Amino acid sequence: MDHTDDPQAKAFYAPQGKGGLAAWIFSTDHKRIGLLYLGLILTMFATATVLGLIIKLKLMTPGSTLLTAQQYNAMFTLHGVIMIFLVVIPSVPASFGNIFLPLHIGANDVSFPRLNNFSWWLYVIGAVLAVVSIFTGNGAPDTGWTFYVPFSERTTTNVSVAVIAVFILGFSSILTGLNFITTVHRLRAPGMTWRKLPLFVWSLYATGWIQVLATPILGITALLIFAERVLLLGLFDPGKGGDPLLYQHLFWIYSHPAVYIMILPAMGVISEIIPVFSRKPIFGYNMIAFSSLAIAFAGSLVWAHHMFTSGMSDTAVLVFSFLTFVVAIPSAIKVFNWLSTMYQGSISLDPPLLFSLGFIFMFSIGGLTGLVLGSAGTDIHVHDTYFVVAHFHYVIFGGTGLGMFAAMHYWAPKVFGRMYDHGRAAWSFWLILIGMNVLYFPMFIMGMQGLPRRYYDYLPQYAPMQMVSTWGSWFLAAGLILMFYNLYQGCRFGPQATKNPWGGATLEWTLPSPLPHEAFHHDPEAPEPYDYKGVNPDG
Amino acid sequence: MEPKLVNVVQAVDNTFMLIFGISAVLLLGITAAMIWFVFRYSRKRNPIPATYTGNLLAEVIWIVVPSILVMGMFYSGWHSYRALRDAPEGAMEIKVMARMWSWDFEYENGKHSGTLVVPVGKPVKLALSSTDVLHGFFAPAFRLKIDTVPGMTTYGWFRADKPGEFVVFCSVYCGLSHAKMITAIRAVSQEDFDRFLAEKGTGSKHPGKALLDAKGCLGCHSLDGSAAIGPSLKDVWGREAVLVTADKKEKKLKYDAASLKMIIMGPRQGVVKGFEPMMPAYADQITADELTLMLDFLERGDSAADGPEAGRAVAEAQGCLGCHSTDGSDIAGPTFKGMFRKKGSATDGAVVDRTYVESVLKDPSGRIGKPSIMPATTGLADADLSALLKFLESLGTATTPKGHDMKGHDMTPANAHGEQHK
Amino acid sequence: MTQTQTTQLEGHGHDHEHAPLGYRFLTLIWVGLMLLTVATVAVAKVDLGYMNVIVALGVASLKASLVIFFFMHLKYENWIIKGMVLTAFVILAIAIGLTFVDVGYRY
Amino acid sequence: MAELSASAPVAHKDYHASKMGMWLFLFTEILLFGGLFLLYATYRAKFPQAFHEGGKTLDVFLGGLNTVVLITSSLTVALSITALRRGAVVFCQTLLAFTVACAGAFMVNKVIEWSAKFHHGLIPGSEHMGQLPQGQSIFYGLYFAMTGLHGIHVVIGASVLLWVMLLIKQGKVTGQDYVVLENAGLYWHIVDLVWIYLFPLFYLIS
Ligand code: HEA
Ligand code: HEA
Ligand code: HEC
Ligand code: CUA
Ligand SMILES: [Cu+2]
Repeated sequence: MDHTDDPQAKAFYAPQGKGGLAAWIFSTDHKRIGLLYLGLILTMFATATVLGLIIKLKLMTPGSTLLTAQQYNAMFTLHGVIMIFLVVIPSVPASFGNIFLPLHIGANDVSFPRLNNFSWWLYVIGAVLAVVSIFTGNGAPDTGWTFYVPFSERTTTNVSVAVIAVFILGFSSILTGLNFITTVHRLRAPGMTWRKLPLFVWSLYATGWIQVLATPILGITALLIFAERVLLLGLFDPGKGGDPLLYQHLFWIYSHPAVYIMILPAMGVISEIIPVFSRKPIFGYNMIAFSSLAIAFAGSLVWAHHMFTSGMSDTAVLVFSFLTFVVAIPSAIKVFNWLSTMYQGSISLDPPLLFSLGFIFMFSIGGLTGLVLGSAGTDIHVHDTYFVVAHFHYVIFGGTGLGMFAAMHYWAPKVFGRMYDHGRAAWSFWLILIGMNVLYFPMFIMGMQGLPRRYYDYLPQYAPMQMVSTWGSWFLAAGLILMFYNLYQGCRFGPQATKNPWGGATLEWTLPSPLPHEAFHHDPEAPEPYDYKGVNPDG
Repeated sequence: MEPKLVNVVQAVDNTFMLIFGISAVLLLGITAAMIWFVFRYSRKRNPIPATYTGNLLAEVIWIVVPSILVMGMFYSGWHSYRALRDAPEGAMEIKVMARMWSWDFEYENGKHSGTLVVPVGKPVKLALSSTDVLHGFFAPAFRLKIDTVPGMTTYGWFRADKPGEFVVFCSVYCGLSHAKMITAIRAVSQEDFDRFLAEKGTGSKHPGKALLDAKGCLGCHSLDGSAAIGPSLKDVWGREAVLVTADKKEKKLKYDAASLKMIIMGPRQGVVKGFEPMMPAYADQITADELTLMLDFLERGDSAADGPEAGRAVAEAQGCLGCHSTDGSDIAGPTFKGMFRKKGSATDGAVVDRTYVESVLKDPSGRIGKPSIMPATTGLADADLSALLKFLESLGTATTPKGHDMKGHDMTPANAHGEQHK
Repeated sequence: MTQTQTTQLEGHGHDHEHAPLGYRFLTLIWVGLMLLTVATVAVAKVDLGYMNVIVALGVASLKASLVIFFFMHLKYENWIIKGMVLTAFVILAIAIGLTFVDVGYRY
Repeated sequence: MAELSASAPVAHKDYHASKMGMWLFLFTEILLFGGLFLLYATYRAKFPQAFHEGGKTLDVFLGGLNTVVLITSSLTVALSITALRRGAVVFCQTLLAFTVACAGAFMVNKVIEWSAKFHHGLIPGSEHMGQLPQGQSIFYGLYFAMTGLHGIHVVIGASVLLWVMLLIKQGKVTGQDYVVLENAGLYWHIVDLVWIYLFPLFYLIS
């Protein structure tokens, strides 16, 4: 042990005893695992955003420029697969969830630390396999992230390896969820009743259930594709009486709930940040907690809204359209409750709040256009067009992405013990916000005008919009680079951060910054997580 | 005479407007509230925050009100969906077959075409399927979209209320040339439609004729000698005509390659006597290669029906050119250029000749000896196969086939149509 | 699910210190499972029309409950685990059920 | 609720947590098979006749025998826990060995069954399968997929039990600390549970 007064030296990430790589990659410490995840997720994010940038560069003008059709098809497939399975699904839970879920409930680790490390390894293996699938066999998969049959059975590209990667990543996600559920049930500190759980924990708990109950369906779907390709089972082969629509059902039974795996933890982050920076108790705690569970449950009832044009029965269209609208209501509750939390608060517009407000704005656009998609008549027109592409970039990037960025700005001082530059953070925020809207809003218009997605070339009438949209991607890139630079610079060289720079009332703010190796030596007193009387931002 | 028909497009657009309207109000409200709160309740202006933790009434309100709103949206959406689904009784039925990466439309009398020709004002019911993977029939102008699923028949219907050409996209990702799987719905008058149907569409395999059709020429010109909006194209070649020039002078003219090119591509020197100056200029809509083919048809008619040109038409109609180029580039399959008599891809090293092609067409993966995405082609008539082989042969040498300057122009159906929608 | 009083010999409780299930009791459950297996094979030989499937699945579910509640101890777990098991099966039932909203109206 | 939160967040073994974790894991297994059951249900609805015909070709005796084997092995696992907790370590080991033997018997039986099918040309992807009437090739496809995946689980379950036997021998799993055995047992019961449904769905529907 080291006896300097430098808090950095006592931090959980500082080398201690056996240092080096092994102390990290075999670590069972939830904080280290969280950081490991964060590092890899951001790497994957950087990779896939660059793919997105190339896609936009290709689409800047019509005609065959820059990429061949085959390259383009592989490009959006990889962009989608990496973003979905390697970035947004693990994003908040695997990184910040791992670090702060135990701390929020007053525990020193998750229930199964070794399993936690194992699930990180599964993530690594999945990521490696995904990369392997690009460079081996007959080239990178070109199916889109949805792997629809029969195309995915017939294409000669390396789909088999990719679906195995997806299978493994699914299990990584399951193990994280399983760990969180058990941790919340078993490791709450004395007095930490369910009604005192921070809403972040509630959202992770709800997410955990989706991970455990929905992801296995993805597992079997991926295995089936593998079996169809390698063992020639023919379960979806129309020639043998198979029904390609059943594949779509199986796929979306997982993949719709998966979008709530993506958004719920981010919503949890927002529910933490808004009250802290408004210094006012969260408005309607019960409703927000309940709506997380409601989204988790109701979210598993609506999958076939991705299939309105697929040729499924009209009755199914009726039922799933109806259920889709039901699922929108808990999200609406959250948005209104966040706003009411700000009402009559005492608001300090620090970077985390800025990103959170950006989240609300972008998520509202994405969510409200989700209603256009949920309505049967209108979805027919915009299904499989850029309207859908715009919708999900708004909810995923504008929602989960900004939520993740908000979390990074909120917790960076706690994790690294240093503070980044607030002015630069604000600049990067505005660049990102403007960039995103210039990039994605034209996609709504092009979608309404009928431009189908996954088109490597398009009719000239769409050229002006595409051009604008491509410009947007550059703004966005600039903003992202500025943000990551600022965070990196701050966490390495910024001024020492205090214990509680924002004045949060949850347990992690009672701990030193940066976080020490062992968080709690005694069971902590369970606080009222949103009672700011007597808790003040220090400094 | 005017039956009260639901206007599907209107119904769908109403739902759009309803949802967009409500959303815009909500979004503006939310954004304005956020900005106002940040300003009004900033720590400077409001150092002491309120401390309440909720308000039941408020929460009930924002559960109930959105619920009502979304139920309205749901109902409206379902209503317009019904309109999209319920084809009127007695709608004309057309079979649609999608394949990688072209469309085939079959009319009630058995005629096939690559663009969908329909009479204006009549409801058309489509029965769609696919030979290989999923595709999607998407006609934005009619808000109509429905997937085509192999082994299953799906339905959709629309009615064109005015003449014109409307683009059709393939909406479901289907591999390499998904983005090129574009065709058109051509809405024409009932008379034109009847004429179109009556033409023995399958009789002629000449691609020039297909082009006349695709470019819309046949909407105004007949091929059977009867005058329509424009003069009949039957036996135009060599015919004498009188042109009325801009300054009302009459000018004699004999139709040959040069004069026809002038008329089709411009600049025009006048109007054929007895007709209105209605024909559009095609300079930027028809390529030189296409013109060559069209002129070839006008010159020689169907007499070339078993030549390489006919073979090209077969290849086009069967969708071969979606995967095999004629210019040496590889799309999904090996290029046709120089394929004939060369060693094929089959593992046994067989040479591409008639029997080989025949067997590949029957069972591509089986014959070639490894899994291939090429679909099997069934029911190809003997004459068509002969034509196809002549076509392949014509591409056999590196030099372009005599008489036609093809310059390796990629004449896939998709390209041909793509051109029209500029 | 909250019925706590049981008839078998061993004691039980909510924590893991409850005594293990007796050999005899477990064997009795096994006998029950065997009898049900014989029954289901026997019934399958009788043609009951569409009822065959229902009977077969009914018997299977009965067997499954025996396994879950006794071999797997669910009966002696606290209500949280019981609730979780119920949730899992409900979700599976929903997935299959809602799929039939499509295929049921198509095939 | 209150009783749960009474447990302190200390690193010592948390029996309840292990068990809860195991159950959660079992749910994922159930839903993994659930996807296949979904396919089974829908295809059966589509091809009732073909499934009927297909079911006729499966050997009820072999299937029934395997049912008996698995249920018995389930019993012996359950008994082994009781034995261990009552201190009868050797008896416990014997029961576990018997269970693993049952797993072996089950797999041998399965191999016999499958090879008989292969013998009849019913090999996935084979020409013969392709020529069967539509629903039937689906039936056999499902049969291979579901019993195959189940077979893999039998092997995994047996391996886990072997591993636990080793732990017992090393004294790492004892009458006081037996949660590993209990969890391994739970896994084995799930394998049994799946078979309880597979048996009637494939063998008894003719
Ligand atoms: C983070 C991920 C995420 C989230 C949260 C959502 C949220 C929603 N999504 Fe989205 N969706 C995707 C990711 C996501 N989606 C992806 C990736 C796809 C495409 C997949 C592919 O094909 O590749 C997709 C596609 C998709 C489709 C299929 C479209 C098609 O292919 O034709 C549909 C159809 O119903 C849909 C609907 C919805 C709805 C109703 C919500 C709702 O949950 C939204 C709820 C939110 C709000 C409603 C806004 C906030 C509330 C207010 C502002 C208050 C006022 C509200 C009311 C009056 C109700 N989504
Ligand atoms: C998390 C999810 C996510 C994110 C963030 C993005 C981000 C982007 N996506 Fe996304 N996209 C998807 C998920 C996502 N996408 C999915 C699921 C699909 C569907 C795939 C399919 O159809 O199968 C899709 C499809 C898709 C398409 C449709 C393709 C088609 O249908 O033909 C397009 C087209 O423009 C596109 C563009 C972009 C762009 C320009 C970005 C930009 O936002 C990128 C901006 C970023 C940069 C320009 C990089 C600069 C930043 C850095 C380099 C960071 C440095 C980092 C560190 C130091 C850590 N994407
Ligand atoms: C979906 C795409 C596709 C379509 C449509 C298609 N082909 Fe092919 N074709 C291929 C591919 C791919 C191969 C090569 C197989 C391989 O090498 O794996 C091929 C191979 C061939 C060969 C053998 C060439 C050789 O080198 O062995 C011939 C001949 C051929 N196609 C003719 C046709 C004809 C004629 C048609 C139309 C009736 C047609 N193809 C339609 C994709 C297609
Ligand atoms: Cu055909 Cu896309
Ligand atoms: Cu969805």
